[in-house]
Formats: sequence, structure tokens, C-alpha cells
Amino acid sequence: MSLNTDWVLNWVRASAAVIAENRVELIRLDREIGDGDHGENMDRGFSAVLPKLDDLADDALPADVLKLVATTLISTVGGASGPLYGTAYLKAAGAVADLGELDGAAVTGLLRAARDGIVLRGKAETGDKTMIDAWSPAVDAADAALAGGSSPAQILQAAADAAAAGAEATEPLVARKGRASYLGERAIGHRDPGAQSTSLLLRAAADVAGTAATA
Amino acid sequence: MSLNTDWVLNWVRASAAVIAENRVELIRLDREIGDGDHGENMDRGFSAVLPKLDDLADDALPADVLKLVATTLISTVGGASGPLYGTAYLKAAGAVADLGELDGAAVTGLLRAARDGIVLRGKAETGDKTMIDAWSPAVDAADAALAGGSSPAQILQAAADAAAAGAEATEPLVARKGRASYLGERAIGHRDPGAQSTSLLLRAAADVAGTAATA
Amino acid sequence: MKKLINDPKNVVPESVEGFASAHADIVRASTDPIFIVRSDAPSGKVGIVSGGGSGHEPLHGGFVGFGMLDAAVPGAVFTSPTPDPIVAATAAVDGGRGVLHIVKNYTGDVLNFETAADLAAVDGIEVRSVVVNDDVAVQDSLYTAGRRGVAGTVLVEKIAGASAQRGDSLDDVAAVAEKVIAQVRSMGVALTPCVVPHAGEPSFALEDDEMEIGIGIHGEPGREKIKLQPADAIVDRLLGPIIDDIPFASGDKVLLLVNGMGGTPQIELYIIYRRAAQVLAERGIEVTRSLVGNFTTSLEMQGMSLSVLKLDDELTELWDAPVQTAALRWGR
Amino acid sequence: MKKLINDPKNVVPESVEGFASAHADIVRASTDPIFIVRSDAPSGKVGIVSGGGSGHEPLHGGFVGFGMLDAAVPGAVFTSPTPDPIVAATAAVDGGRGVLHIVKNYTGDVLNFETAADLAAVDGIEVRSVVVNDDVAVQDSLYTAGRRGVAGTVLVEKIAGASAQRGDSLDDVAAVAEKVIAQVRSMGVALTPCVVPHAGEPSFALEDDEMEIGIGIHGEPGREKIKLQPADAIVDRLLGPIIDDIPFASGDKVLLLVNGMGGTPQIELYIIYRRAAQVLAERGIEVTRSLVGNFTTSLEMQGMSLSVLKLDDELTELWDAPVQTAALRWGR
Ligand SMILES: Nc1ncnc2c1ncn2[C@@H]1O[C@H](COP(=O)(O)OP(=O)(O)O)[C@@H](O)[C@H]1O
Ligand SMILES: Nc1ncnc2c1ncn2[C@@H]1O[C@H](COP(=O)(O)OP(=O)(O)O)[C@@H](O)[C@H]1O
Ligand SMILES: [Mg+2]
Ligand SMILES: [Mg+2]
Ligand SMILES: [Mg+2]
Ligand SMILES: [Mg+2]
Repeated sequence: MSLNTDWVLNWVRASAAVIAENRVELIRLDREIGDGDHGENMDRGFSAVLPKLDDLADDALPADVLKLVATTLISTVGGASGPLYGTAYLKAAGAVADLGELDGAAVTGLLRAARDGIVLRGKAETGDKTMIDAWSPAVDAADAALAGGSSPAQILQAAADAAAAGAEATEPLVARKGRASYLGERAIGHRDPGAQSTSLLLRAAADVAGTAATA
Repeated sequence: MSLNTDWVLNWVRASAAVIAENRVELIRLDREIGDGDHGENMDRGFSAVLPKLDDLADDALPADVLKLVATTLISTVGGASGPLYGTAYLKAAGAVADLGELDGAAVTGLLRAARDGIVLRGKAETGDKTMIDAWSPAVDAADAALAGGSSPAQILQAAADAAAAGAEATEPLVARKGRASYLGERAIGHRDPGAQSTSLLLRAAADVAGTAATA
Repeated sequence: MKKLINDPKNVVPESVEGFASAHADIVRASTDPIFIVRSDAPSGKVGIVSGGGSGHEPLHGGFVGFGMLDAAVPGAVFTSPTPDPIVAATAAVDGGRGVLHIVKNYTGDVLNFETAADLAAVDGIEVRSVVVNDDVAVQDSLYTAGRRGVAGTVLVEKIAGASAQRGDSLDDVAAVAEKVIAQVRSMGVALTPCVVPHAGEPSFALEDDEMEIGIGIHGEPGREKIKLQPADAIVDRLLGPIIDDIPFASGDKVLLLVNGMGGTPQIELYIIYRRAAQVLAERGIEVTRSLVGNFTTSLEMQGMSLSVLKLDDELTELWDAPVQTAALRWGR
Repeated sequence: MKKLINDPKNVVPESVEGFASAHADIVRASTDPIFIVRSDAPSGKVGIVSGGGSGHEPLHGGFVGFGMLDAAVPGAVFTSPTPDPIVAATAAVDGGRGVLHIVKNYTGDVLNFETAADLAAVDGIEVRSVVVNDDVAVQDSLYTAGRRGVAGTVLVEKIAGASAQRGDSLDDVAAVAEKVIAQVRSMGVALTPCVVPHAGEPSFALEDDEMEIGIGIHGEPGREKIKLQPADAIVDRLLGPIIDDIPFASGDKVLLLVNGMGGTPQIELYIIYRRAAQVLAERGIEVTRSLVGNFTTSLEMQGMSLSVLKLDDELTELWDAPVQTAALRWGR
């Protein structure tokens, strides 16, 4: 079973909801090792996306939705996460170009393009204690699931699980990118807020795909 | 038994000691209804007086000591209490002029002159919740004791008792002079710091006179 | 108590030393007794001296310089200076045309400046004094020590300073100062207390949701303690009594001063300014000059005061005249 | 959280509105998107735009005006602005000779200004960017996002602004800015955290006897948390790494900036200045220019930073050149 524009729309709506729910928690994480605005930034961005979804044409493709998310995040989030997530969605849109239905390969390509976009802008490597530490394991897990013949929903499930583990695994790390890098050893023991928001977003993607698949 | 220069010197030394001991308490009282500096001001003043006592001539009269206290307080205390206490000691010095020994009438005159000096500068009336509320009962009590034939030491004892009662009696008052007057009803329930310092100074006067008398 | 200080006893002398060293182009400091004086004093103009307890910086030292004060006399924190340094500062700035003392209305300041003026007169210096009492939070009546002098003092110092700088006589400078005093009204609010270094304890206690309305500038409690409100409501509450006092009327041109108490971020002061300007506009009162910042402070207190000065052509011209001090500068 | 605000969401727009209304003689504000611009922009000179998260006031809006910035773009509190308002501000100040972006080195600021520069280039505007990174508390290495831009930014903006004001080309203005960046070093300390309005909680926790050494300007914790020390010891601790970094050497002429973080009283800043000037003098480094006050703040944080800029004749002349902004003014 493949995923279509409805899945992307549901993903975006679920993302907005989960970010709003976790706004305070993301602020708290960012206060520990950053400047305490990540939850506010992400919530401002996704709150701005929601009303714009109504303006999309009825025949909008997944790429159209992703591009809308990208430009809205870029123009409302600010901070480091705004351009990084913005680029992620922009590259994701590029990866699925004019596809109406996304099969496993397309979904995996979408995730990889998003991750590569973030690396391109932010130059972070795995282990730098950034959102990349959630994205990269997610992409690897998606690759493996795709190779194992999983469905798109299963691929997203695997990616979400890996992102969650990746976010958790940022806790013992010293940061080498972003504000947390200024803290040196003091960042140890704290989870990276961007990795956590990535984990939330990918979990939302899997959840709404799961619902779509079983529906 | 009359009081001499040694009594004044001892009074000043005891004053410095009792003010230093009560510095924090006077600061606390002034913080409640003023600006929290009365203990610091008085302590700065009397600490400055002490070393100057050594410069006095061997044949210094009580008035010389009182004048020294006056000028030192004026030039080191600042705030409202500096000029007020300064004037008090200056007028006290004037009242005992060139007496070497102070009998009961002289001691009572000294207290009255001090009180009158403060009223002259500060224009406070009894009940305005100022140091006058300790001084005036003290002067009245001294008058009564003198009329009753008390010794100078007993006169000072009566004055000190009355000052203590007067200071305590400022607690229920609304202030009409000094910083506490800005507080309106909110000054009620707090003792006036200047009345309290007056009570401490007069108690010191009585204590050293008592020692002198029994010695 | 968290402060960037060494020994609490050295706060004033060390700060004055640093101030004089940072602004050596404008001022020099006398250390015994302590005062701050224009480096080019005495000059041929009327001298202007102000002073008071420390802890209100930039008041008064930050306003010493061309077109404003000739000398400032800082006392201990929140404690009026003694007469000696006031006399010395007065003598240092007297160029033969007399000296104006600008005194904030507190018993201590008034008494110490009074004594100093008497002593200076003995030395043959002509001294006039004006007493600033712009705080409408205090009812001026027989039942108080009179209204306090608060942030309006800065406006008196600037405008009287310009009058002296253009060569006015002592009488005229004093008259201009009195005019400003007659036409300026202020009121303040505190969100937090301040800590006097030698006391080491907060000046009053406030719960997390409380504020003090009608505060002075010495960390005294205000007239009333009430629940914290949004900025706009606070402005309305302060501006009402200010406007009604003189009263200011539709058609008036005014200077609006939003004064931070020391610990309030600038971003908040401009939120306050926005509402204050709105309210005045609604009343038909035109803000033709404005000043926003920390000018008359209470150490690290969070809070602010509003001051409104009724302007006419003369006061506006004197306000606009060049000034070159550490804390206020334009026109040169 | 005790703040003089209305709705936390409106802090930036309301404050900008108040700012523009208080300084209408110097600036005007665009409200959608939000930026502050010189009232006489665009002019025939190179334009200069800076910006960043709000909460650092007077940085950057307070430095818009003659001889300094042409526009400032405030983001949400402690959050870099998005590209749109940067592009709009860039277009608003471009008079045909190009625009310099002065960016503080934070990932967010760099990325958003980068995107804005790309977009402005598409519109045919020539944009150059310089990135300020003066904070020696952060080791510049492969293992960090690079040194942060802190209070030295003010010096870059003033000096580059003077270069643009005298008619220099975009290349020359950028070169002057780069020279300042190469020659300025800073380090800061916090005694208290700050509270971001939308977060409502202190940015970090400190005991009554602790301070954070090596803080940035966003309420981030510093490099290390240590016991509170006397002011002089704190100065020594900050100034050492600053001096050793370039390194500054005996015979150097420097500008010394003592920058308050927002909640520190001025009386303390001058105690700091006193010691910093002493230490530099002991090392044979001559302080020929100085600046003391709240210029690059972190809301109501108590603390300060020291910045030292090595001066030469050109930089001194540009520093001394007239400037007329809300927060820095001289020579006119
Ligand atoms: N160079 C980078 N590459 C990838 N992710 C980064 C980079 N820099 C920062 N991040 C991510 O951005 C998150 C912080 O975002 P946010 O708090 O919204 O922005 P800011 O740091 O500007 O306040 C970090 O937790 C981290 O995951
Ligand atoms: N007009 C006055 N007459 C008499 N005593 C006064 C007057 N004004 C103030 N005082 C006394 O001075 C005391 C305060 O002294 P202090 O705290 O040292 O000075 P300040 O009020 O200037 O801070 C008050 O408690 C009161 O007793
Ligand atoms: Mg952040
Ligand atoms: Mg007092
Ligand atoms: Mg006092
Ligand atoms: Mg941020």
C-alpha cells in the first residue's frame, strides 16, 4: 500500500498537534543546554502551517504540501531549527517531485533527502548531538526496512523507532554543533531538543501512516 | 554626685558599642518603613567619633566632647539622622557650656537642648513617629525626676526608661515626618528606627552614669 | 546578595574612581571628600551642584558635563551626603556668579544641603537651592515630609543646566529650575525590591505575583502592594494620578520620560512607552519630546516610573540645547 | 515571572512600536514584516543591516541611525529572525551601493542571514556579510559551532557604520568590519539567569553563592559554574583569556567596553571598569577609548561582559565619528 497527499496532510496536522503538546518539554530541553526557545519556535512554525493547508488545491501533490511546510517554517520559525527543518522539507519535496503516490522507495528517498538537506545546511555529523543524530539512524533503518521488503508504513515505523533511540542516545554526548557546543562537558546528560523534535515528527509520520494502512 | 568629662567620654564609647551591636537591628527596622540604612549611618558616625576622642585635650570639658561628637556625626553620618543628631549634640554642648561637672539640672538641660535642637531642624511634633517620640518623653521624665530630687544618674535612668517606652509607643503610629511618612497606614506596626537609636543612646548614658555613680 | 562589588564599604569610592577614569574627557573626581566635577570647572557661568545617596546612577554623576551639572556629590548608598563634600563641590564650581543646589525632597538631603549652603555662604559663595518634589504617589500635606523628588530630577538638571550654560544669572537659572519643578509629575512601580550592599537583604518582600505601586527611589515600600497586572494596566494606573495632578490638559505639549529602576530590560520600557504615549494621545496631550532608559534608578530594582513635563517654547529650547555628559548627550 | 509586559506573544511588536514612537526623529518601524529602519533610508551610501533575536536591547534597534546601522531586524526573544524581514530590511536600505549584513555567529543567525542574502541577490541587491565572533569563552575549533558574537558586535556596528557614513564602498566597509572583528575579544559572567517571556522559567539555576563564567547572551549556561567572587577577581578572570587571545601587548592602544547584561546597576559596572582599566594599565595596554553601560543585554540578567578592541588611527577616527542613534550618540 502506498501513501498519498492525504497521508502528508495528516502527517502535518499530527506534527502540529504533537509539537504543541510537547512545546513545554522542548523548551525545557533547550533551556538545559541551549536558549530555551526550541518548543516555542517549532510551535510557532507548525501553528502557522495549519491554516495554510486549506489554501492548497484539491489536486495538490505530496510535494506541494511539503513545499508549503518548508516555506512556512523558513518564514516563521527562525533560529537554527527554522532553516534546517525548512531545508529538510524543501529537499523532501524535491525528492518526491511529481509523485502522487509514495511507495517504500519514495518514502525512504524522502527521508534521506530531508536528512541530506539538513547536513548540507548545518554541516553536522553523526555524534555531534544535533537533530542529525535522530535523522541518520532513521534513514538507515528505513533503508534496511525497504531492503527487507517492508511497507511504507512499516518503513516509517522503523524510522520512527530509530529516531527515538537516536534522540535518547544524544544524552551522553558532548555537542559539537549548535548552542549546546558552547557548554563542553556540561551538555552531557541532556537530550538534544532538535533530535527530540525530529523523533516526535517521525513518530507522527509513522502513526498516521499506520492508521492509513489499517484503514 | 555630679557627672564629669569622663562620664561623657564613657557615654560616647558605650554609644559606639551599643550602636555597633544594634547595627543590623536598626537596619532591619529602617528597611521595614524606610530605606534600610539607619544602622549603617549611625555606626559609621560613632565609629568615626571613637578615634577622635584621643585627640581631645586632657582638660577637655563635657561640652568639648559633645561638640566633637556633633561635628563628627554631621560630617560622617549623612541622611536625616546625621544633621538631626549632629544638631542635638551641638545644642547639648551649648547647654552645658563651660561646666566641668554636671549636676541634675545641667543633665536635664543637656537633654532638653538636644531635643529642642532636633525639633528646630526637623520640625517634628510628638506623635509624628520620629526620634522625637523617644526624646520628648525622656526630657519630661528627666524634668520630673529632677523636680523629685533625683541624682543625675537617676535622672538619666528615668530618661532612658521613658525613651524606651516612647520608642515602643511609635509602633502603632502613622508617620508624619521622614521616609516612613510616605507609607501612610503601612507604617503601622513598625517601630521607628530613629526612636530606637535614641533609646539605645540614652540607655547608654544612664548605664555609664550608674557605673560612675556606684563606682 | 549577588553583586559585582568588592568590600561593601568601598562601593561608592571605587565606583566613582572607575567613573572618573572612564569619562576623563568630561569629569574628574575628588576623593576626599568625594565628589565628581566637570574637568573644566570653575567656569564663568553659574555653577550647578546636585547630589544625594548613591544607588540611583546615572543620577547624579552621569549628568555632570557641558550643559548640565557642574558637580555631583554622591553619599553612601541611599544616604544623603554630609555637608562637607557639598561645600567642597560648591566651592570647586563657583566661578563668581553663584551656585544652584538641586536637591531632591528628602529630609536628609534637604538638611544636609541646607547646612552646606549655610557653610558656603560663610565662605562668600552665593548659593540658591531648589527642591524637586515630583512624586504624586505621596500626598503633599501636613501629614508627610512632602512629595519626594524622583526621576523628574533629571529634567530639572538638564534644563537648568542649559540655562546656566547659555549664561543666565543665578536668579534666572533658579527660576527655570522652579518652573520645571512646578510642571513635572512622576509616579513609579516596583516588581522586585533591591538590596543595599551594606544591608545585604532585600529592601522589602514581594510575592511572585505582587508589585509595589507608588514607590520612591530608595527601595522603600510603596503606597500599596497589589497583584501584578499587564503592562498597559500598570501604565494606566500610574498615568491617571500624574495627569490629574497639575492637571495636564488637552492641547498640552509634554515631555514623556519612561525611567527604568535599574533592573528592567529595555524591551519592557518601550512596551511601557507605547501605552503611555497612547494614553496621552487619547487625552489630547501631545508628546513632543521623550526619553526612555535608566536615568534615576534604585540599584538592581525591576520596575519603572513615568514622568510627564509640560513644555513651552523656552523649556523645549533648553531641553534641545547641547549636552555632553556620560549619560545624556546630544548636539556635541 | 515578573515582567512589565502584556501578552508574551506581543512583546516584540509592542516594544518595537514603542521604540519607533519614542524615536520618530531617527527611525521608523515596519510592522509586517517587523524591522526598524532609519527614517531617511535609503540613502546614497552603503546600507548596513544587522539583526538577531530580541532581548539584547539596545542591540540592534538602538543602534539604527546616522553613522551606524540603517536597519535592524529583531527576531522573537533569543531567536534569530527569519529571512523575510531581513530581505525586506535589506531592500529598504539599499541605495544602489550594496548592503552589509552584520551577523552574530550563531547557527540560526548565520543560516537565516545566508538565506536572506541569497534571496536579496536574486532581487539584484549586492550583499556582503560579516560574522562577529568575539567571545573567547568558546574555543574556536572543529568541536564547536565556533565562537559566539557578543558585545563586540556594538563596536563592529559603530565603526562599520562610520565607514559607510563617510561614503566608503561596500568592499571597504566590509573590510573595516572584518578588521574590528579580528581585533576585538570579549568574555562575560552572569550572577543571575534571565527569564524568556514565552518560557516563563529562569534560563538556568544558580545558587545564591554561584556565578556562571563564560556565558553567551541568550541565557545559555556558561562554560563553568563557580563560587561568587569579589568584582576584582572576576575581572581578572575574564580579562586574562581576553588579553592572551590575540594577544594584546604592551604598547597597544585599546577601547575598553564594560557591558551590562541588563540587570546590573551602573554603580557596579564602574567598579568593574576601575579594575579592568587597572589590569590593562599594569600590562602596558593603554585604554584610549571606553564605553560603559547596557549595550548587549540578556533581558534582566545580572552580570557583565568585558570587550577589548585594539585600536589604530583609522579605527579611532571611525569610533569618534558622529553617531546619532537611540542608544549611542555623539558629535550631533
Ligand atoms: N549545525 C546544525 N546541524 C543540525 N542541527 C542543528 C545544528 N545546529 C543546531 N541544530 C539543531 O537545532 C536545535 C536547536 O533549535 P532551536 O532551539 O530552535 O534554535 P536555536 O539554537 O537557534 O535557539 C538543536 O537542538 C539541534 O538539534
Ligand atoms: N523631621 C524629622 N524630625 C525628627 N526625626 C526625623 C525626621 N525625619 C526623620 N527622622 C528620624 O530619622 C530616622 C531615619 O534616619 P536615617 O535612616 O539615618 O536617615 P534617612 O531617613 O535619610 O535614611 C527616622 O527613623 C526618624 O526617627
Ligand atoms: Mg534554542
Ligand atoms: Mg534610612
Ligand atoms: Mg537614607
Ligand atoms: Mg534561539
